[in-house]
Order: sequence, then C-alpha cells, then structure tokens
Amino acid sequence: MLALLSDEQQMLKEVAVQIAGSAGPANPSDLHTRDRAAAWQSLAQSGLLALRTRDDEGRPVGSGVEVAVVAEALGAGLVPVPYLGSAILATELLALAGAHDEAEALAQGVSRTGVLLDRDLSALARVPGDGPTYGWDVDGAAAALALTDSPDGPQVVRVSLETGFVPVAGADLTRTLVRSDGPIGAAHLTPVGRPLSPEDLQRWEALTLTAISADAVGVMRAAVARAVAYAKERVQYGVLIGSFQAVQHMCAEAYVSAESAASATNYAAWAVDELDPTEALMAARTAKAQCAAVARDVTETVMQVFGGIGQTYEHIAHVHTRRALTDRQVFGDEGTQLLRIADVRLTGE
Amino acid sequence: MLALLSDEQQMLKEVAVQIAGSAGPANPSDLHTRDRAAAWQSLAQSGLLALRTRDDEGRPVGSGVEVAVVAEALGAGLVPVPYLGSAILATELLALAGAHDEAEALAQGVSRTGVLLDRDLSALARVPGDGPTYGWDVDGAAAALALTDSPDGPQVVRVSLETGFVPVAGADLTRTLVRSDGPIGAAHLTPVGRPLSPEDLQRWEALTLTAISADAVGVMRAAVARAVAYAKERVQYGVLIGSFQAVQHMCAEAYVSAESAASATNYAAWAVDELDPTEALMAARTAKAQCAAVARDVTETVMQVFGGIGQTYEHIAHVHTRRALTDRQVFGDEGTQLLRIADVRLTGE
Amino acid sequence: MDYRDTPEEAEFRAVLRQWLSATIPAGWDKIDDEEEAVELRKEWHRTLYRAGYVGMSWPVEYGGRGLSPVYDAILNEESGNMNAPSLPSVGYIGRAIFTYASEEQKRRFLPPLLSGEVSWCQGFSEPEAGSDLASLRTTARLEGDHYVVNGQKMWTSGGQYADWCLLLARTDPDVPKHKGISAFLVALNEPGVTVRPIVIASGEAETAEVFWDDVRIPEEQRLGAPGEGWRIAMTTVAYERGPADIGFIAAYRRTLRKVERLATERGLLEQPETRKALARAYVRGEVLRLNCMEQLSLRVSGRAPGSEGSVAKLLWAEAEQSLQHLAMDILGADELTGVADGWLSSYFTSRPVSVYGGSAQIQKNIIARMLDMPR
Amino acid sequence: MDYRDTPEEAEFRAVLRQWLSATIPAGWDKIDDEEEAVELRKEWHRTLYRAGYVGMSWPVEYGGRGLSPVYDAILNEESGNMNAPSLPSVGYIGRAIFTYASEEQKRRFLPPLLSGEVSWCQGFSEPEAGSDLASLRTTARLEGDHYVVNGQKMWTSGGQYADWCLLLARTDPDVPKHKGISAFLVALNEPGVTVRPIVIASGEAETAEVFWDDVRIPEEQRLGAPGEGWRIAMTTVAYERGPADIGFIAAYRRTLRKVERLATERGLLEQPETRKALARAYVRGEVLRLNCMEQLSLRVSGRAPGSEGSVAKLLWAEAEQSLQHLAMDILGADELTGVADGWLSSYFTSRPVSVYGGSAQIQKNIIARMLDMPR
Repeated sequence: MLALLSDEQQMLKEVAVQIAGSAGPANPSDLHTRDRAAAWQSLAQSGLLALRTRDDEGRPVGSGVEVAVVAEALGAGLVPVPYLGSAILATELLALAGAHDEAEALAQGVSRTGVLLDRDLSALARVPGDGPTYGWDVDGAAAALALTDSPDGPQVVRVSLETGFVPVAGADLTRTLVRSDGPIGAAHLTPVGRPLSPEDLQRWEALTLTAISADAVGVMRAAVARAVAYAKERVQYGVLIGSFQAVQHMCAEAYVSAESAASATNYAAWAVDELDPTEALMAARTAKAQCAAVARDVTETVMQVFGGIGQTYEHIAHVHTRRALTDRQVFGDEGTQLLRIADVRLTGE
Repeated sequence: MLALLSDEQQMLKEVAVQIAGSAGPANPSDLHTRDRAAAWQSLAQSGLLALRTRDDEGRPVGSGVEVAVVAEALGAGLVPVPYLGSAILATELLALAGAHDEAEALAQGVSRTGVLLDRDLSALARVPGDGPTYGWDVDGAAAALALTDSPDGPQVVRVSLETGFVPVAGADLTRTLVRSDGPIGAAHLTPVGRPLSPEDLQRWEALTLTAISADAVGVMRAAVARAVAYAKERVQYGVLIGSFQAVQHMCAEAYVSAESAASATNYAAWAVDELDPTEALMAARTAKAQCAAVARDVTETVMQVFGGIGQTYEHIAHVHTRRALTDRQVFGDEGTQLLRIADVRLTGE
Repeated sequence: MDYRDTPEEAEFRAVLRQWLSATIPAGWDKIDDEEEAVELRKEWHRTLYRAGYVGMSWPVEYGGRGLSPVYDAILNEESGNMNAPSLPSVGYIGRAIFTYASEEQKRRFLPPLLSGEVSWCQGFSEPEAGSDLASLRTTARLEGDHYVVNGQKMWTSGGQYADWCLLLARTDPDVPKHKGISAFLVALNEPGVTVRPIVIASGEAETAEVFWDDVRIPEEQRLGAPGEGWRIAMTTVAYERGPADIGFIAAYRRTLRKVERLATERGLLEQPETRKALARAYVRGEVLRLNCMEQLSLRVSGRAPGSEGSVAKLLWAEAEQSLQHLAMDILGADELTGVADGWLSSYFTSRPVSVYGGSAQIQKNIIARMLDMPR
Repeated sequence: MDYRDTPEEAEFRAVLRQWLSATIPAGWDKIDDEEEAVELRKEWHRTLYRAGYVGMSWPVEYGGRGLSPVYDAILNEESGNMNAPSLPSVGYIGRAIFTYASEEQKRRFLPPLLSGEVSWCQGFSEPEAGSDLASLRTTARLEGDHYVVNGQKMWTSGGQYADWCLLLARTDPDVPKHKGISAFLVALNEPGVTVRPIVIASGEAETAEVFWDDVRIPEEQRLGAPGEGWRIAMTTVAYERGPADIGFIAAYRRTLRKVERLATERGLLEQPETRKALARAYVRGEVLRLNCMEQLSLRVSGRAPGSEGSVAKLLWAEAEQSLQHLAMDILGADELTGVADGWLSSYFTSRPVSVYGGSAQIQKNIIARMLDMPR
C-alpha cells in the first residue's frame, strides 16, 4: 500500500499546473482575453489530451490517477477549456466504443467533441428524445456525444451542435453550455463505433465522476489557497485578518473539507482502472458525494473570508463558486450519489 | 404591539427563578440531596402550581405566558420536580375536562399526577392498548392521565402507576420516567370529567408544546450562561479561555440559538390563550420545532466549551444535555413538528 | 405582552392597506430600465411623503409625527406584504442630521430629505476600511473656508442614484484614528466626484464606489464639530437597520412562498424531506419575525438600539442563505442553466447578507462583548 | 499509487487473519466484570506479543521487527474488522523510552513494555493544564538521590489499570514554563499514589485522575535530562495517535453496520432521507479511511507525524459524532428510555472525541499554523 503519487505522476502534475497557471484567469475579465486556443494546443502538445486514448495493447495511455491529476490542476486554474468534456468524457466514450481514430483526432487537439446531457445535467442524454438537452463543456466543439438504444446495447452517437442549439448563459463562466429545446431526431444522430457493454458504461461513469470530482477538488483547493493568501495580506483593525482566530478557523475548516474531498477522489482515481467496474463506480460515487457535499460550503466560506470584495463580480471568488456549483450538479448531485450508494450498501443492488 | 413581559410577569419570573435557584442542582450529586418535597411546597405556596386551574369565570388563573415564565425558570434550574407533568399537563387536562376539584388538589401540592405517553414519547397514550407506555415526569405521582375513546369524544382517564409500572433509568436525570410493558386494560382506567372537544385537545397540545419549549429555553439559556461564566474564569495558555475568539464565537452561536428558541416560545406562550386553537397550535409547533432544532447543538457546544471537565459525569453539563434531549423528543421531535407545519402550509390541513 | 396591534395601530394599518392597494403603481416591479426604476422609487418616496408616511417616528419639530417606531414597522411590513416599491431609508441620515446639525443645516436639509426631493447616500466604507471603519483614508483638508476632499469610498449603497452624501473624511491625521474624522454633507454633483456602480457576483449593480478628487466643500457643510465624525458615524450605523426596518421579513416570506410554489410545480410536495425543509424555512422566518418584534418592543420601551440587533442580523443571514440553498436544491440544474430565471442571481444576492453592515464574524464579536467575555 | 497490499503485506494479512480467528477468545466482549475485562486485555497483550504482533515497527535492537508502520495499520484494521480485544498502545511510551532513555533504562523498561508484563499510562494533563500542558503544576523536588512528587494528574487514560506511568512534573519553577519540566518513569504502586477513575457523562469510567502525595522516585528513573520533559512530551503526543492506529476506523464501520441494522429493523429503509443519511455516514467513514491511508503513506515515505494528522482528527470527530446523531434520530425515544441499550452511552462517549487529545479548536489552530497564517 502506498497512497501517494509516483514521481512520474508528480511530474505530470507540474506540467499540468504550469499550463493551468498561464491559461487560467486571475480575475473574471481575464476570461475574455486569455488565449484559449493556445492553452488547448499546450495541452495537446504535452500529451494531456491523449490520456484516455488507447495504446497498442488497448490500455489507456494514462490511468484514472493521471486524469485526476490533470483535471485537478485545470480546475484549480479555473481554465476555460473543455478538458473534461472533450479530452476525458468524449475521448473515453470513443475509446470504449472502439472508435480509436476519432479519439486520436481529439487527442491531437484538431477537433473537439463534448457530451450531451439530459435536462438535469445528471446523465448522458438518451436520444432520440424530446429534450431539452444540453451540450456541456463544448467550447469549440462542433458535436457532442450521446447514447441511443440499439439491439446490441447502448450505442454512442454523435449529435451536431451546429443546428438547433443555442448558447446558454449558465452559472459556470469557464465552461461552455448550449441547449436544444426541440427534440433530437434520429436523423441527426451518427453512430460511432460499436455498442457498449454494461461494464463499459460503469467504467465510463466511474471515470467521469472521478474527473469531475478532481476538478472540484482543484477548484476548492485553489479557492482556499487564495483566501488564505488574502488573509495574510489584508489588514483590518491594524492587524492581518488572518491573525483573527475566527478567520483562521474558517480557513482551517474549508481546508479540511477540501482535503477530505481530495482523499476520496484520489482513491476513486486509482480505482478507475484498478478495481472492477462496480467497485470503481462505488469509489467514484463516494468521491463525487463528498465533493458535492462540501463544494458549495467551501467556496462560500472563501467568499466570506474575502469580505466585501469577494462579493463583487470583478473578483475571482464567485468564479470558483460557479464552477464548484456546476461540478456539484453535473452527473448527479450529492443526493443522487447517496441514493445509489445506499442501494449498494442496504439492498446490495 | 408590545412583545415584552408585563411588570407582574416580571415579578412572577423573579419568584420562579428564586425557587429554582434553591431547588436546582449545582452538580449531579445534588440531585440526591436536594429536598424535592420542600421545593414542591414552595411552588404550591407561591401559587405556581395553580396557574392552570380555572378562576370563578372559568378562565385559567395564569396564561400561557405565566406558564412559560415558570417553566423556563425551572428548566434553567434543572429542578427535579414534576412541574410540567403535574402542574401543567395534567392540571390543564383536568381543567379542560371540568374536573376542577381534582385540578385544585394538584394545585395545592397535596397529590401529584403525571401523564402517560406512547412508546415514542410523542403523544398522550391512547388506552386501552398494548403498550409499552411511559409515565412521564411522574416524580411522587400515584397516577398518570391518558385518553380513551368514548362516544362523545376523547375521554381523560386516570391510570394508576402503582402496579405494572417499573422505574426506568432514562436519559433525563431530573424527571422521573416509568414504564409498563404490558397492556393497559380497561379495568384499570378511571374516567375523569367530561369528554374533550377537538378544540380542547388542540389547546392542550399548544400549551404542552409551549411549556416544554419554555423548559428547553431555560435549559439552553442556563447552559450557555454557565459556559460563558466558565470561559471567564478558566485560564489556559496564561489567558482566560473566553478571550479566544473561537470560544467567544461558540458561545455567541449558542446564545443566538437559545435566543431564537426563546423568541419563538414567547410568542407561542402568548398565543396559547389569545389566538384560536389552530393558530395557537401552529405557534407552539413552531416554537417546539425551533427548540428541538437547536437544543442538542447548544448543549453540546456548552459541553465543548467546558472541555475535558464538561465530559465527566460529576459535572453539571451533561445534565443540561440530558434534559434538553428529552425536551427535544417529548411530544414530538423537530421532524414531527415540521411535518405538521408543512401540512398546514402546503396543503392547508 | 401582546403581539396584536393596539386599536390605534390596527386603525393605522387598515388605512395604510387601503391606501397602498389604491396607490401602488401597477407593474412597477416589471420595469427593466434602470433609470425608469430609479425615477419610480423617487416618485414613490414623494408619494409616501405626501400621504404622511415618511419620517413618522421623527420628532414633530423636524417634520415628523412623533409616532412610535411600531408605525414604521407596520409600514415596512405592509409595504412588504403588498409588494410595494422599496421604502426610502431616511431614518439614519435624518437622525445624524437632527442630532448633530446646526439649526440652519436642519432647516436646509431635513425638509427635502423627508419629502424625497433630495436623496442621500452614506460615504463611510473604503477599500481599506470595511469592517474597520476607523481606518478610513479619505482626507478633507481645510483651505480657507472650504475643505478639499480626496479619496475613495466603497460600498456606498445607492451612491449611483443619490443626490447628496453623508461623508466621513479624515481632517486630522495627527490624532488617534477615531478622533481625526469629521462628517460632511455634500452634493454628489460637485466637480471631482465620480460614482461608479459596483456589480456584485449576481450580476446586479447593488452598490457603488465614489471617487473624490479635490472636491471642495464649504465649511458650513461640515456636520458637527471637527473630529466628531466617529461619533456621528456610530449613531448612524446603530440606526441604519433599526428594529422597525423589517421589510426584509416580508420579502423573506414572499420568497418562501415562491420556493413553496417551485416545489409544488415540480411535484416534490410528496417528499417528506422537501416538506420538512420548507417547514424549516417557515420556522426560520417566524423566528426572525418574532425576534424582531421583541427588539422593536425594547426600542418602543425606550431602549436605544443595542447589540441584541446582532442576533437578528445573524438569524436573518442564516434564514436568507438557507432559503436560497433550499431553492437551489429544489431547482437542481435549472438554476445553473438559467431555466429558472433569476434564482442564481438571488442566490448570489443572499451571500453578502452575512458581510455587509458588519460581517457575521463581527456580529459574533459584538455578542461576545455583550456577554461580557474577556477581550 | 497503489491502495492494495503488496504481496508481503497480503501474506502478512492472511496469516494474521487466520491467527486472529483462531485466537480471539470467544465471548470476550460479553464480559461485564471490570477486573476480568482488564485481565483479559492484559492477557491479549501477552498473546499478541508471543505471536510477534507487538512493536512490529520498532527497531530490531529494541525488540521490534523493524517493519513498516503499514503492518501496524494492518494489525489495527484486522483487529477492528474481526472485533478482537483492543490493541495495547505501546508505541508512544516506547518511542519516548527508546528515544530518550539511558541504555540501562531501555534494557529495564522496554522488554516488559513490549511483552505486556508491565502496562503503562501517561501522566501529563492536570486540572489546570489540559490543552495548555506546559502550565502543569505537579512538582518533583530533588532531595538527595530521590525526587519527591506532589500534585494531581487528570485524564490519565488507563490509569486505573496501569502498573507504571510516564510522568511529567515541574523540576524547576524558576525558568520559563516549557523549560522547567522533567519526565519520569514511575510505578503506580509507590506509596503516596492514589488513582481514582473518572466517570464520563456516559456513565463509563473512561479515564482516571492520579494524585501524587510525597511520592519518592529514584533519580535514575528520570527520563532524559532535567528540563527535557517538554521535548519528550511533544514526541510522545505526536506519536500518540499515529497514522497506523486506525482501529477506530474499523470500529466506526462496525458501528455503522449496527446503525444500518437499526434502520432495517425499524422499517426505515424505504425512506430516502434515511437511505441518504446512512450513505452519508458510509461516505464519511470512507473519507476518513482514505485520508488515514494517505497519512500512513506519508509516514512510510519517511515523513514525521505532522499537522496533517489534525485533518484526520477533525474528520474522525465529525464522523463519529454525526453517526451517533444519526443513531439517535433513528432510535428516537428508545435511546432516551433505555430500550435501545447502550446507545445513549455511545452518544456520550462520542462527545469527547472532539476534546481529548487536542480539542477540535486546537486542531484548527494547528491547521492554521500549517497554512502559515499569521499569529
């Protein structure tokens, strides 16, 4: 047993942190000026978009742990690129469906593909259907992936975002959301690869929940770090506000919450490729439940530590909150995860 | 509008506080040595047991506000006498049933009567029935009151506690609990007075919930005051622990909780005799819900402020907690009250 | 103890209700245009004034009616209940003026304040002086018969709509910081004043910052003596949210009804969890209302505003923020995708309730002081 | 990163499990008699020792096996899983001795400590020195070749069953308080020592107070140099709950299973609220377990116990106390009427988890220090 990043993983982390550092906003107005295309190219060139493509032996190039390392770094940097949507969620779907060329194309950074979610943002959309549906994390993506029923099991399909979708001014300022209110007809679906097995889907969901959890961990850790840094420089009543025990304890509590979410997420990340799909999914739900349980509180506490300035639109604090709220909801909030966990614990489903 | 005690009520409060002060324990071992009979006599002589008997015009001698004033004082003092059980809950039942002589006998302090509750301690027991049933707050009482169905409505009945009941070492160290595991047969019931109307029962429940809430408010306020006092005399790290902002904020939060419960309870107390029974009951449920919501937290916080010593059996802190936990449960916990409130708010029941 | 209106109060309430239902401009809350909305609020102030509803608890000699603050509370409550435009806050500026101003200043400033002819804001906080107001850095240098003001004010609520400002500035940098502050009454259209709205995380311009660049103020517009600014500020702050300003309670109750409707529309009323959560929100609102009634009763009985107001402030923040959490739980993704219009904005608007006007932490400090805990 | 056992660890675990299932005395947890229970725990220590399971991570030269603390963790975990009698805590006393003792002291004290022949307790805290240990008042006055000890110790866990005590006492009242403390190794059957159990709110005797009345200790039983007591105490405290002491996690999981059964028996499993609450408790347990595994990994990689342990301590307190709240919610009145035997006692036993061994407030202070927040 050794629950620590390896040296290679540590190096990967440094690369990801560096890219995130130059691509992420220091304040909301940076979101309009940062060169997102350049950030995406950096990620492609560093191989970070290729983690879920498959090697010659059919194994993922990067494990769940590597995915979590990168997702956490980009979450921490509030980086406005569709890493989760395109490089993880869509790429893994393609790879599981055996559509390796398409996965490879995404990994090169040439094209991008998002995922299509149901109204509640809690699952991949099943199409055809009446909608509404949401393309999530689709910045620069021409299409999003969904599932359709086929006689041989769920089939991945590509849905074009070019027609019928409108941009949504959602809560999250760093990831692009589009909506279709109309039905998605069978004519607009392009099947990709072969149908998925139930295990494929479980594995995919485990990876998805883990990657989102890792993003949330990054958001929280960075938010707490920003609040702590602020408490060390902001003076009120002639002293640094960080010298007030109330502020110290607020920061300490937020730190504990963020670390608790990190511990659960690290294990889920390892479990993605190392445990059987049921166990991996249980670990992922546990991580997602914990992240969802603490993410709102942590980012709210951070806003509180920042005081008045932390309530303003010009300040970065609410960008953390908005991304955290989205991570909380996407693919199932705490309640959803807990009910699934209870099914396993209490009725052995 | 003037939501303040009148001068007379303020004087009553002082009397009750004085009696409570001499009858209540300073630490748990006092519970064996305090002269409970003398305390009961003081209450009788001061007329505090007669508040819910009726005057010549059939009106209660003391309003819900007076009841709450006394109940709060006795709760604050952790006084181990059956004030709620005998002087309020049983006396009011007797008065509503028109059994004024029996109510008067209780008010004189000569005899005592408690109430018989269902297994969950959440309502008056309906007898005959299979049990188990609990005689609650029955110190020195030979009988407890319950309800039985009669063609003309619910009928108050007296159940002897002499046979079939055994003492229970319950959580609460200050109020006596006995249990009967066997069925309570029709032969053991003595009807008292006339059957009650639905309004009588609502009024009674409003008074009961309010009196218990007032007891809880007393418990909480006294516990917070003890913790604050301790924080002003306990030295650690060379300073009074009350100078730590963490301790100050714990005390402040507990204080706010106790005061919030008090505000709700004061209104419920006024409502008992001033509003129609439905409104009075809604106000009482609101008070009980708030008390139940905060009572455990407040007394736990107090134990935490007391540190190690507050965890010991010899210390008074857990006596507060135990009485608070009981007040929380008896006649319905927070969830029970909230569901009833929701019935009114959401479906107009 | 009586939570009911006295006969006089009941009469007042009945007349007020009738007046409100006849007078509230239809569709006022559908106005999207910012300027139009501001104009409407100013007009509403003048309408209230003509009907005798502004400054009711002020002394008669200053244009008030000498009534108990209970009447202000009834006005607040009924305005909230009937969804009237928001009430003008004249109380705290007025109190500063009629407590500290010269007779001439009173004659000059009080009538147009009451009538709504002139609207006021309060220039107290600064970027480096939020909770710690006494650290303010804006300076007012006396040059002949004028003060010259330089600095930046922040969190100036209503600054973008106000005509005049009650300004705090440092007139003496050489004395302890509480003692070197003076107060001024100054028009915001003076040369050198720049007002910039502050947009909060909700996307709404909730407040403003005001920049002061060599702004000249005649000496006779100083309020009180030189160095008396801190005392004036404390009076103002203490009365800023008096126990009669309970409009927020009615607003809370309206929001709760909306949340109840959301739950109904979404078919969640069968869930015991949702039922309990909604009832809990109701209980929080009641607790807040009842606590404020007790505070108001204390005030009516002649007690000055004390730290007990901190209890209500904390209860309010908790109630308001929990209610927004509940709405978010009920709405789920719809709040994040904008399908449920306005709720995300309401959520972000609820956050500073625990920051502005003394953060939750400051309120707890105040309570600890009240409990006489060691410093 | 690998959360699985290495082949060696897996082998060790398999052998251990077999050994435990063959060796755990049947019905040991049904023993009501206090003395019998103590005797059983002592015997269990000796049994573990003979099988090589005590002091596994100690250096070989001191009777250990030089293994990674992962093996201690496995022992803790499996003992918890299989509901074995509680493990002896030899680590922190041992570390104090083999770090600071003379060779002769090591030879004298370590073997019987390991073997379970002699059981130890720790005499640190006092009534006036709880969190603030350095304020301790118990004195040890050197008289010839003996120290004479007077004072009172409190919160001496296991004091009522121990043979020997690692005692802190003030040997020099004239230097700053951290510098005047020395450590002693002393038998509790010396004349003048009185041990009195402390009953906690649950009604159980969880710990003890020890009175010292002119107790004479030979100088050669001082541990370390005069004045070195504070440093020794800090070493001991840091290792008191090491990351390998994870028996409480297995205990938590057992309690959770019991609570799940309670909910099942009471027919509450259909309630989504109860299902969520139980799953939440599971998640808390997992979070705690996984955080401790990371801590242990850090330790294995050579890092000394740091303030990260404060995170686990806070998570533990929260998990344990929330689980007892959940049990109370499920049991309702039955917990208060004693029908649900033992649960009220468990509830009260969960309260000091946030007090003993550094209160929750102290843990947060430690985390703030680690975050390098200003003092």
